[in-house]
Amino acid sequence: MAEITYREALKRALREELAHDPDVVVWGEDIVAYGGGGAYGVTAGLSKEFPGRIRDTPIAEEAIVGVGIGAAMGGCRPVVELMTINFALVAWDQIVNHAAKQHHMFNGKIKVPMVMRSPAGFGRTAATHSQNFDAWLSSIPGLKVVEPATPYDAKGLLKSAIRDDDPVFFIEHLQLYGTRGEVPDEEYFIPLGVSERKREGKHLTVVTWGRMLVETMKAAKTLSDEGVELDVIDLRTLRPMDLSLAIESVKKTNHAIVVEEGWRSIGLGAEIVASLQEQAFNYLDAPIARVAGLEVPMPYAKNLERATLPFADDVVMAVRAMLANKY
Amino acid sequence: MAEITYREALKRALREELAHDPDVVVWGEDIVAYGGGGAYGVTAGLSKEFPGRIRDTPIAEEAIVGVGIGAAMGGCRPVVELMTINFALVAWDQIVNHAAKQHHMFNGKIKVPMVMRSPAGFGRTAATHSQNFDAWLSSIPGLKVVEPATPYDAKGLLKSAIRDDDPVFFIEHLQLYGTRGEVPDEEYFIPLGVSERKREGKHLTVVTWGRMLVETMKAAKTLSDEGVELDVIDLRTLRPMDLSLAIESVKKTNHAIVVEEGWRSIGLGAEIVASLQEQAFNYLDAPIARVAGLEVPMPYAKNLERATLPFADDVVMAVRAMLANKY
Amino acid sequence: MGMDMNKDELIALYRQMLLIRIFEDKSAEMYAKAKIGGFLHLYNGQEAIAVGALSALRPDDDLVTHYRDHGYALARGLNANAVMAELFGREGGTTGGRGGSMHLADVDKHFWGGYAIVGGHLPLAVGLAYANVHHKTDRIVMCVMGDGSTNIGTFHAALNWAQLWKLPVIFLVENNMYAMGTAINVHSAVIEIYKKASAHDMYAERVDGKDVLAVHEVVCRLAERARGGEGPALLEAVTYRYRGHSMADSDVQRSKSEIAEQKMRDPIPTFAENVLLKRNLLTQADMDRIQKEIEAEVEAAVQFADASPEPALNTLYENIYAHPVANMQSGGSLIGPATLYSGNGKHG
Amino acid sequence: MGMDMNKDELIALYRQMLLIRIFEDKSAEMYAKAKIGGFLHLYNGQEAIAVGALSALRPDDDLVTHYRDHGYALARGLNANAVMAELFGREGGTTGGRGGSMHLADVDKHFWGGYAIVGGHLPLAVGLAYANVHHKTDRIVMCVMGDGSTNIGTFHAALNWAQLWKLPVIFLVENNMYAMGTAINVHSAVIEIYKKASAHDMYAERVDGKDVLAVHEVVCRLAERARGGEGPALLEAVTYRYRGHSMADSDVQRSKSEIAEQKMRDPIPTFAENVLLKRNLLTQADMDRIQKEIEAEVEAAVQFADASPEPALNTLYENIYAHPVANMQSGGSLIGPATLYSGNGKHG
Ligand SMILES: Cc1ncc(C[n+]2csc(CCOP(=O)(O)OP(=O)(O)O)c2C)c(N)n1
Ligand SMILES: Cc1ncc(C[n+]2csc(CCOP(=O)(O)OP(=O)(O)O)c2C)c(N)n1
Ligand SMILES: [Mg+2]
Ligand SMILES: [Mg+2]
Repeated sequence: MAEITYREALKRALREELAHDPDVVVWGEDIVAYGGGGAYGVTAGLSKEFPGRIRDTPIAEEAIVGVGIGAAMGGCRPVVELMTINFALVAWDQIVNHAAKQHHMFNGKIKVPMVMRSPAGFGRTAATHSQNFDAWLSSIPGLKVVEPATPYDAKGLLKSAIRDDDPVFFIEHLQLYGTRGEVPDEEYFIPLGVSERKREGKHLTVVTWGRMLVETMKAAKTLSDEGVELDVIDLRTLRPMDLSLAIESVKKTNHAIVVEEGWRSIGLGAEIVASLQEQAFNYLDAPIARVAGLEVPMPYAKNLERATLPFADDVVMAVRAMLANKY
Repeated sequence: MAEITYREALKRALREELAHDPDVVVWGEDIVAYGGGGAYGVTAGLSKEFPGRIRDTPIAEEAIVGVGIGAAMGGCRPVVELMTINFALVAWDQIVNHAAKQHHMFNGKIKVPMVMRSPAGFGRTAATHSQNFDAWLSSIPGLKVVEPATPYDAKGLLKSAIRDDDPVFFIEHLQLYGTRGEVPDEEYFIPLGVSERKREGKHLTVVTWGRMLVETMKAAKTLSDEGVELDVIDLRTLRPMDLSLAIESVKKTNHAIVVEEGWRSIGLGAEIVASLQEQAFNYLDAPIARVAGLEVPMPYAKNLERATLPFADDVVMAVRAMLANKY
Repeated sequence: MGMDMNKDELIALYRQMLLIRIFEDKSAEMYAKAKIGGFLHLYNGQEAIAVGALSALRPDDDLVTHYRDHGYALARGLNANAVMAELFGREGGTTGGRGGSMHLADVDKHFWGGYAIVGGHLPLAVGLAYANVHHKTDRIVMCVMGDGSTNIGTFHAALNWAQLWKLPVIFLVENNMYAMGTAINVHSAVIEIYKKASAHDMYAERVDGKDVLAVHEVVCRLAERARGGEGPALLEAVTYRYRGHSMADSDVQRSKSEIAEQKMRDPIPTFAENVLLKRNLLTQADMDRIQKEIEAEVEAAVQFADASPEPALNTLYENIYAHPVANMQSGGSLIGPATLYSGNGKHG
Repeated sequence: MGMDMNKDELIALYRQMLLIRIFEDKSAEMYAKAKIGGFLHLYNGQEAIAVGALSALRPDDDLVTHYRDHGYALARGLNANAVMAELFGREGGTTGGRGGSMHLADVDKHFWGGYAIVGGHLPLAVGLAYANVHHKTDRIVMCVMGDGSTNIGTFHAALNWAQLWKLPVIFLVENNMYAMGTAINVHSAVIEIYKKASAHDMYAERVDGKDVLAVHEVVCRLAERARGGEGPALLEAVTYRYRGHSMADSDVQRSKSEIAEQKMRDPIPTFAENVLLKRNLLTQADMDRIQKEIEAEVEAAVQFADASPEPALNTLYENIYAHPVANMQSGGSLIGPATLYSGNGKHG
């Protein structure tokens, strides 16, 4: 089994699905010509392998998503790329009022088997270009939302997302594209809606996803040296959200922290806290804590950006504080 | 003190502020000609009183909000009406990436003193026309969000919102326009960011806002007959959110329910639950519960619409269940 | 086609226009009786456009419209019973009562729905056209909207894309000179809507939307163009609506004299007189009989709708996703609120 | 103006263009040294547009641009020190390091900022123009964007509104024939961008964006029009950028020969030869001296930027709102997370 990047894992998923189903088409800004294929290189080279099926589009996200919806209604399986998730806001009406509503509003007669792929996250690109929106997307009835943290999950989940008959928003992360992990050569799928325990431990449960899994795993190593063993649950799919492992874990550890990159208030973390206290109230020895991004329009300056975002050390500090009974 | 409608209270606030400050302008779709002024009549007649300052716009919410932002940057105080909150999605990028970011991203040099008014809620208008979005709006750094439940609060808060130097999203509710309440003739303001206890009780705390306050007050009456006294906290402003009264109340009642109309998952309720368990963990005798809307694209059929939405009876049932220790 | 339509075809146009008119009047009545809720946008006065346009298309050409969609539904051959039942919000409706007046649809008849977000359906129509090309069919797409929908971003974004990819779409703008209560010169810098196509190098025409044969004829030509791979077109049909924007509209903004003047040249009697009677295709007696038949059909639709049951409450969670999602009650969590409290899930 | 500019004014144009060119080359160098992060969109090749356009405006006319904004900042007279410090993300930057390269601004100089969401700033420019009219000033607004920004919804929504309300805005499209790596014929059905104004009945022109005097001259005319109440205009300036879209762009998509050909007619030496040298306004020695002076100015800017401190961490929560919000730490709740755990607020 070879170690490949998250970026390469995504490309392999696209390649396999393009080969598998002639109705799969891939559209987006600068995914063909620019730099050989994509602002972040995910589609590099694919346009040569699948002529006509990978296409550059105008910069008009409302149309990229909307034309994708129409093509999906008409029997294609479009995978549309939004260059970064920030630009999804331009298409917000299409995502919320069209993609997600069609199937129910038309009583099951219209299907929208479309995937919207887009990187979230940061990289010194300031306030309008450093956002997440995982919480908003994950609260939309009719939409599914996926955010893989590893190359293995990225490939298996993207393949499932493309075969899914519902609209799926597939969140990638700018800082994960270059990360490496083992990915088998054989075809495999990871079902949507199933969380995974990424580390076994008995002292404290961390529920997380995306880039923050990587930071949490780093924190877990540091803490392990101090004798603290984290039980780490990676949600992987954000809607529908599978909290079964998390609840089971909290019943074992009696302590939980949710770790997310996005703004703290009304984030996914809030939902997870609310659900866990509903489901495991009598097992909790401490209030569930949240490690999250500060609620600031992201500044460009390096030190301010760093201060705004959560990293492994923030997880470590929060775990220490909780176990030291500082609340 | 006269009893007037919520609609009339809003209009009086607009009239007073238009008279007070020549930089206040009011723009929106169909707020001048249609039906004498506005799809829901809030601006009726104002265009005659303030010629040229109330204007009908094209149907292009991205421009309504965006042109409003520019005018606010240039020293006007635009109050823009989005005919319903559902159409705010078309302007989502302008709200999130422009209105809310300007002040911080340009280091305090640009101000956006604009109010976006819009009704949320339902009325047999099906999936794309029956939404709330209070949770999303309230998670945006740089934006303020207000949602009054009574005519008195509506007038006092709208006046404060118009004088505020930040962008304010002012959520009204379709089902509240016709409700009546006492409003003094003298000028008054209600500060943003201050919650209010709308009913004193000792058995259980309900945290709510907007239409659900009205339903909660009905429920409180029913429950009072059964000997259960609700302590009802009306948030009024959703960002910044003042949870001080709610926390104080929970410490007294040891039981709390959050009541909201919108979708349950990742709603404002989730944040309130998460914050309350953080702040009052040791005072809670039961998990905090949520009464919320079902996560379904709103159906048109009367019975399905009714089933999707929370009303007073849902609050009554939830309170009874919690106090009967059914969890 | 057009002038070479035969007698039956011409009478069919008349029947359809009359069906729409009578259906709409009945809908207004049912709204007043609170049998219909929410918004109800009626098509009175604009009948010649839907009927003329759809008679020029193949039944398997795809149709997407805005919320003022009753005329298109009926002209596309949807059963009046199902349409009325949808307005009533009943199980027997075109979408089982989920969508209501603004979201009529029948995918089997290639009517992909009415849409209620102004401009929101235009990109969808472009995508459907792409799917037709992708699947190597020669089906084209017709996308209908109002004059007020031509100022919003999706209008131009969709037109640019359709022209760029040379997709077979006809964008049909029903210019009734008002967007709700806002007159066209107050909402659009250009009031001859067809000129907006020039920003995209798109072929465009303007037609008298009160003349059913003129609409039929131009749509025949544009359909042939699109089907032949020559790309999209914009068609502006100039018209007028007789009633307010929706049943909620007091219609104080349009002058009584303007409305009266517009009603002078009503598309239905005009067609009857200038074509059917003049060419002796029908007699006045025939027309009276047709009127009666249609009234009966519409009355039957009301009976059907009223007898149709409300959707079953336990179907509420159906079709949110294409396949059942394990344990998902509230949609957000695999552990539903119902595990906390029995009840309908609104509390927990 | 234009041809009747005096010697000093003409030399100023040259100086500004050269300052931009040298500043951009230095920025590229600093990016390579990781002194600058994120995206860096350079203006090399397009200098004649910013310089020609701003020289035709009054210093109190309002300016709004897209993210490719260094040229406009310098041409508007922002201090090179502050601009470079902003690229470095330092306290001494134009916005204290908050905005970076894409969001330069100086409100005192009526430069309302660079904007990084394609098309997002167009409605803002229209609103600023409204404010000018509302306050009875005769200031006009210039709104700058690229060719790729003319397909998104806000472009047309903004143009329609500006024309409808006859607001004093000049929409200046820098057509460098590419949107990132996508050639204009791949992203737009119409490649002569100025023609898009016709959908809004807006006055439009096209100009050679490599000819600083031609740009100056046409902007003089359009500004006079707008200031005189004749409404907005669209100006397309045809140009070419020498470097990749941003420093992250490998630029494999444009052919070497195309780039080389475009560089043959460089706006800066062309202006120097055809105007300054030909009219004997400068000698080659003068030009060498100017070059040295500017190099020193840019070098000083780097020194300034490097010496400028990082923004203080405790200013992070400043200016989220116009006035302090009581106890608001995380922004969402009056009861901040810091009450739970001391620390920087990311956990709690
Ligand atoms: C994005 C959006 N904004 C506003 C509305 C409210 N609205 C519904 S119909 C309408 C007027 C549309 O007029 P036009 O396009 O001319 O169509 P007509 O009703 O005249 O057929 C408006 C403003 C909406 N549905 N969607
Ligand atoms: C809404 C949106 N979509 C996509 C992007 C990413 N993006 C930034 S610049 C750009 C190309 C713009 O090209 P053009 O308008 O021609 O300007 P140029 O860079 O050539 O000056 C793209 C796609 C963005 N910033 N905003
Ligand atoms: Mg109209
Ligand atoms: Mg360009």
